[in-house]
Amino acid sequence: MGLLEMINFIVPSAIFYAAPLIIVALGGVFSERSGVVNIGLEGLMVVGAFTGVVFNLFFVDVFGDATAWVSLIVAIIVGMLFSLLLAVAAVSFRADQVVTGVAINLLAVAATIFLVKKLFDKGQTDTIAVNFSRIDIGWFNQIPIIGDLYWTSILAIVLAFIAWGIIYYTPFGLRLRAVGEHPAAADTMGVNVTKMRYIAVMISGAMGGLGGAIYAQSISQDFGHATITGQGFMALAALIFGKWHPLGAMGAALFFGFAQSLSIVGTSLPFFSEIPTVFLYILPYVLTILALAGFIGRASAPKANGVPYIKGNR
Amino acid sequence: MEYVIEMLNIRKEFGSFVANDDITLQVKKGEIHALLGENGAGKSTLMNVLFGLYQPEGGEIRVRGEAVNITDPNVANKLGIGMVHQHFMLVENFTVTENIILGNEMTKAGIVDKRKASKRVKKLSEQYGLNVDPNAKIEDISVGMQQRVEILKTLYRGADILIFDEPTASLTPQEITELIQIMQRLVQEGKSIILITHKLKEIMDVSDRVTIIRKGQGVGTVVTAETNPNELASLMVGRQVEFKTVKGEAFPKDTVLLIEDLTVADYRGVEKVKGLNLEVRHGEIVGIAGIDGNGQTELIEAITGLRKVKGGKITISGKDVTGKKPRKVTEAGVGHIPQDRHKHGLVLDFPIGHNIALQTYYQAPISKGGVIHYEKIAEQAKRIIEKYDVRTQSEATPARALSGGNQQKAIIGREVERDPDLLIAALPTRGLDVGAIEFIHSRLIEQRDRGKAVLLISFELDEVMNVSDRIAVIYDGQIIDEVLPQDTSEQELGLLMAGQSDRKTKAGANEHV
Amino acid sequence: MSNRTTNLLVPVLAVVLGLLVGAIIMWVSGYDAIAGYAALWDGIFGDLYRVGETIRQITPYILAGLAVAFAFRAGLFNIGVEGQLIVGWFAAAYVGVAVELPKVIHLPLAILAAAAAGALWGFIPGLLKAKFHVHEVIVTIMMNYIALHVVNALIEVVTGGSERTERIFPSASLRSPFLEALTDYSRLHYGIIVALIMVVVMWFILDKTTTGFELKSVGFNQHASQYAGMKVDRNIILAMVISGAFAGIGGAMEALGTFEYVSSKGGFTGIGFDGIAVALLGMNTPIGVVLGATLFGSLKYGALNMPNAANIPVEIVGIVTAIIIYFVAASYVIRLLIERAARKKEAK
Amino acid sequence: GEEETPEVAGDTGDEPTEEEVFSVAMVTDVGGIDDKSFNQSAWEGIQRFGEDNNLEQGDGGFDYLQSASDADYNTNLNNLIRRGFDLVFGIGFLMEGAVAEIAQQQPEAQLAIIDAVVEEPNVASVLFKEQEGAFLAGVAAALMTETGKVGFVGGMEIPVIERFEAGFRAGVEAANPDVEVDVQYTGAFDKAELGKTTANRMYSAGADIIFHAAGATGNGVFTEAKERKEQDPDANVWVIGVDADQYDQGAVGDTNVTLTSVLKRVDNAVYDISTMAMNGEFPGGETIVYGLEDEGVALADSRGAITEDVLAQIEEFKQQIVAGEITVPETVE
Ligand SMILES: Nc1ncnc2c1ncn2[C@@H]1O[C@H](COP(=O)(O)OP(=O)(O)OP(=O)(O)O)[C@@H](O)[C@H]1O
Ligand SMILES: Nc1ncnc2c1ncn2[C@@H]1O[C@H](COP(=O)(O)OP(=O)(O)OP(=O)(O)O)[C@@H](O)[C@H]1O
Ligand SMILES: [Mg+2]
Ligand SMILES: [Mg+2]
Repeated sequence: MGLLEMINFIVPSAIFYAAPLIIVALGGVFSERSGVVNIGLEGLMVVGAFTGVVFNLFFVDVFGDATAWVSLIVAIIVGMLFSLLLAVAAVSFRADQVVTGVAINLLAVAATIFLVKKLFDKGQTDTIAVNFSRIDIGWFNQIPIIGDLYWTSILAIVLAFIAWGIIYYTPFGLRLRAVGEHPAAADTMGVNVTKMRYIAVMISGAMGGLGGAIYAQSISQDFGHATITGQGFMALAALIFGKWHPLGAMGAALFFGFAQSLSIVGTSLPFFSEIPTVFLYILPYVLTILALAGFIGRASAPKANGVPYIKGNR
Repeated sequence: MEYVIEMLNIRKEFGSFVANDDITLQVKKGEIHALLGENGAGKSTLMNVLFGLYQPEGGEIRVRGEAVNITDPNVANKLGIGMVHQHFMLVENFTVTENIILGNEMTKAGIVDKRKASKRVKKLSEQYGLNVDPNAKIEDISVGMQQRVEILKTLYRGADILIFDEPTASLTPQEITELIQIMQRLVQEGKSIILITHKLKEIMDVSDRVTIIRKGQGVGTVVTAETNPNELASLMVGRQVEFKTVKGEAFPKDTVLLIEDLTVADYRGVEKVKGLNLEVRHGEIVGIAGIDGNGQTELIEAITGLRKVKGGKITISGKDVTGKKPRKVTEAGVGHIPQDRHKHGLVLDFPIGHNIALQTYYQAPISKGGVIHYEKIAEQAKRIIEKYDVRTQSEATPARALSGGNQQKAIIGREVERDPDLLIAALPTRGLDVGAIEFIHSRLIEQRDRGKAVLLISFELDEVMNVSDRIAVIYDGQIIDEVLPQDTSEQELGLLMAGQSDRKTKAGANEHV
Repeated sequence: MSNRTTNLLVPVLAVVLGLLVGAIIMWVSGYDAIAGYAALWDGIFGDLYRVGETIRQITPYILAGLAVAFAFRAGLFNIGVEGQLIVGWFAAAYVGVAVELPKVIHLPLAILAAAAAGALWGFIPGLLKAKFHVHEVIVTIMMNYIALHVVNALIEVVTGGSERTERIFPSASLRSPFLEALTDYSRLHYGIIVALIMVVVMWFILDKTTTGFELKSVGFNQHASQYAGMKVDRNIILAMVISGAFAGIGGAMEALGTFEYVSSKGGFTGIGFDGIAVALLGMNTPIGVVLGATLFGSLKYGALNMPNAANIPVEIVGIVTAIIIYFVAASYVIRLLIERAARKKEAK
Repeated sequence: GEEETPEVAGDTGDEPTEEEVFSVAMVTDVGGIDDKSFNQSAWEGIQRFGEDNNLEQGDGGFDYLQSASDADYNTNLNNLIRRGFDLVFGIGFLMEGAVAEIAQQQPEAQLAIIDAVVEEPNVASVLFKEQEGAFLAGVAAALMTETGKVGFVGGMEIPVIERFEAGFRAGVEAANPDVEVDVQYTGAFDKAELGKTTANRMYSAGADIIFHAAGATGNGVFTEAKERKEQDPDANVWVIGVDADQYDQGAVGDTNVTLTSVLKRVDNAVYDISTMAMNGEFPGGETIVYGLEDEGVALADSRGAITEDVLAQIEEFKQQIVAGEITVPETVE
């Protein structure tokens, strides 16, 4: 592979790999910016992937080619409802948010696989018939490098910029950040901390569901225990790596994607093909650590992140 | 009805503990009404009730004659009640404007209209002569400025009843005078003010009437013009008291602390201490007078090893401790009462007993061969709590649950009991009641009389004047002058602190060592 | 009602609630809940074999729980227990097969190797946190994947291309014919004793040593700790190292007890992640961890008997476990309920 | 044999199985009985055996247990033996240790293991010559490729998968030495995205047929091929499935990207062993290797994707292997 082909290959596949991570990480940004730690992203993704695939399988006759898109909407809704579990515990019940997140993850896997067994009576679903695939517009595909894109990738990037706009330029965003930094202050200013945190967590639910559904319908094309295996945690990493900033999270996810693709292209490079494959397997993770230690440095979380807000308590 | 605020027979409980017990407070329109009481008397609680942060268990609240039920700060805001909290309610990484408009933002096409907002903030701040920069980040502006932002927040919401909870506790003299002017202007504009402060002088200066509470109970209300500081003090504690720091002559001996043209940068890398020289001797209290932000913080942190030294030399009793780790410095015989008791002074989630052991936990008798003996910690804690009259249920109570005054007493006890050659006390009486202040001052003097050296950093002129034997004026990272309290007036000192020193030219050259 | 009784009641109620919800789900989806729980109970306590296996299952959970809890007490969130456990597993197994020595040397050596490997895996994030302020959560997540691939590669190297090492020499094994005979050929091994010793070790470090005092202090307030002359960086690294060592020993339990070998892993064992739940169930205290691990391990193991004896998918137990953890996390509500109930009583 | 129903130590009080019926059960690894792979295939074999001997699913008939983790194998094997099944299969090399251990503890029990060898008198070991099936796949690929470039996507680098690789390479070599084989392992069986990106790389680099032996990672290979097919219906991209017939996974509208699949007839093996055991000829202590010869491995119906003449040539190679004229290597040298 020549250099140009390599770039031509790496860039799109990096974006492709990153898309679900970006979206899920964005959800995390909202939740944690409001002060609710979200370890449950993995679980939310699982629920989204499950919903997407199952809905797709059952309603493909109804919606035809649009099925994949409709499934996304359904996954968003289900993800939101599921995230209510986290919201209620973390906001209303003053629960330890990390524990709750862990519980969410366990519950998501157990419940979805259980349902799959009920619905299909086997451990994984059939393969979906209608899925997302590359954009198919003549002129578009001619564009070098990015030509080889997916609507879902574009959606992810657009969402990142929208999230950025919302968080930094709207009243909602201002209040969101205030609630995550200094809830008492926001409270005395008449901002409803509870409401803000509920909304934020449910956004993360929606995004988690969306990301999971996109992953399942564009990559695995079925759902089982092997479908979502750690992507949610990679999204969590992306959100911290990106310093709780929407565009930062996007950048981090793209970085993962880049590293991942590089490790795959690697084999076709003279230098890489010499060294044992294990070094290629771990390349993405090592690169991430080096990047963090090297030039990214300290990431400072929202001050009130993980702290339940109790009126009149300092 | 002439009263804008009436709090009648208010009762507030925290679990079994009664913080407010049948307290009545009536505020007239256009007056400055002072609220006085010892630490933990229940002032903040009462105000938090008025502001809707706490719901009272009993009593009635009337605003402009109307009986009201203030369920949360929103309601208070709508009723025109604004509160300047003791611990500022500001989002550190927001701009002034963002903090002020938060909650009722003005928008253009769904986007926050920052330009318009900051214009309005600017206008408002000019109207009341607050001159704050609407676009500055909170973390970059001085405590005084932050407080003005708090005031602006209330004004922006059209409050005409303002509550100030210990507004002067963390201000420099200049800032205090300015604040007082601001309050007076506010009253002229027809606003009413409730002022919590421990400084009787301020009460005498600005307030029209004073309501005193003692241990959660209302003692009564007096007209300021018809009373005097001593009467107020006695009402506050419930017995005849005379708060006057008695202090004999000092007999300085050989040098303990010697600082030679020390240079220190702050966390941004900006030089804050610029070739500073200072000497503190056995048996004397040296007060560092200066306006906040002239390098005091960096100076202390450099001495105690909490911050890197860029240049110069620090020696303690002849031992070079420049750039040494905090523990080395401590063991060289330094005690440190830190400026920020919640950040450096205490592990708030630790029992107060552990906090008292924070400097000695690793030494015998508490620790032997890496094994720690908590019963020893408890013994020590009980002793110090007793001796320094720290008001707490037990040594096992989390530090967080103590009132600031008592938290401070615990820290003083911890540091003084180690009997260090040099005791550094940074703003040791911030936020404390007169009784506690007097107590702490006499501890410092006691140390001096026992031949120890004391370095006192304070923004409060009278504290510096009363307690120090020698005053070093710090300005722009240098000691620009040294004066003796007895032959200097507060005015002169104030001018020096502002950097207006006739002897300033000599400042660089005062190598008195 | 006294605080102690409440503290005891909360988890109990959480468990009851969890089982209740589980029953409802089974009932709704047409399973016989009674039979299901009978099978679960049977799967845990049914006979000596199962009791033995249950304890065997609890063992690694205790250590994973200790690892997470210990880091938490020092203010660190170690999601990397999974990876630390995997490298520990390999290290122990490798020492177990590489040499044959007298048991008194071989077994301790293998366990130490595991502890060292886990400690190393914890040291890296600790160092990065202390020196470069890199968030430990990301680094530990990355270290998990690295552990997985590196161990798989190492297995291939040391076995010359196989996916699984030989059985370890008996001299390195934690198995004991006595315990197996006692429990009707279960794989119960002496690991449980090792685990309980580690529980004591953690308790001792945290509550009896000067270091423990420092670790807790740093966990609460780094500024004050620095003011008090503690070496914050050193404590952070130390906390991660000790945490990793616990996790590594957890791996040794699998390598020297349950399996007696290590094989290439297609994915994570899950023990490390479950350790988070165990630790937090146990409120990050040593004793709490034992209880949390017991609950978690028993349910996990007993679950196997539900499809076996009652034809109910194991996932039901996963759901129940999740709900229990959820309610423990949200103990605040449960406390409220308890206190309400208590007041009502007093009123009467 | 059938007359001695196993006296299992600590037999739980399940009702004893009737003398004449022969009951059989299996333990799956974490994949489960529908992994579109050997677990599924094994379960099909057991079900067929059940039907042919009119057994019910459940005690005294046929049944399975799925494992949630590697630690569960022992327990599941034990549970089935306790329930009185006459023959219990452990499916997959991962169960080697567990089967060996249980076999020693329960000398009366009859066990069998797939894909591994356990030298115990009461265990029948079953191996497959994956390389022979893969060899034919290699032949098919070499003869069908238009670009002269084919790919192999592996999961983890473990012997079973390496046998597939070795066979595939050999097959290509034998059929057309000029055809280039692009081999890449993904290091995982559960990372579809890696499978997809790898396939993308290979197709982009000019390969037109990819053989995957990577479990769920292989889903990604299919996804990539299908996408390219959707984008342009006459794109020449093919996938060769593994273990079971993966034709259904390759469906794109009314076309299909599945060239064929390398079948591993675990079902046949399981059926065989069960029958032998039922007739009292349980091959305890023996290792039985299934290859092309005895339908243990085979190519799936290509449904017209492979041309007649190519099929003919494949058949020839098959005969040569069966006749022992060609011995397919198990490892890549
Ligand atoms: N949220 C709370 N929970 C429990 N006790 C509380 C709470 N808030 C206040 N208290 C207790 O009520 C008493 C009164 O506290 P308050 O803050 O009103 O005193 P204060 O007069 O403001 O003291 P200071 O002069 O130091 O500010 C104190 O003993 C304090 O410990
Ligand atoms: N959660 C809590 N539990 C117990 N007491 C509390 C709690 N929160 C606040 N307090 C007490 O409420 C009172 C008001 O808090 P605050 O921080 O104003 O104390 P303070 O005495 O004013 O200290 P300072 O003057 O240093 O600010 C203090 O006595 C504090 O100890
Ligand atoms: Mg107060
Ligand atoms: Mg106070």
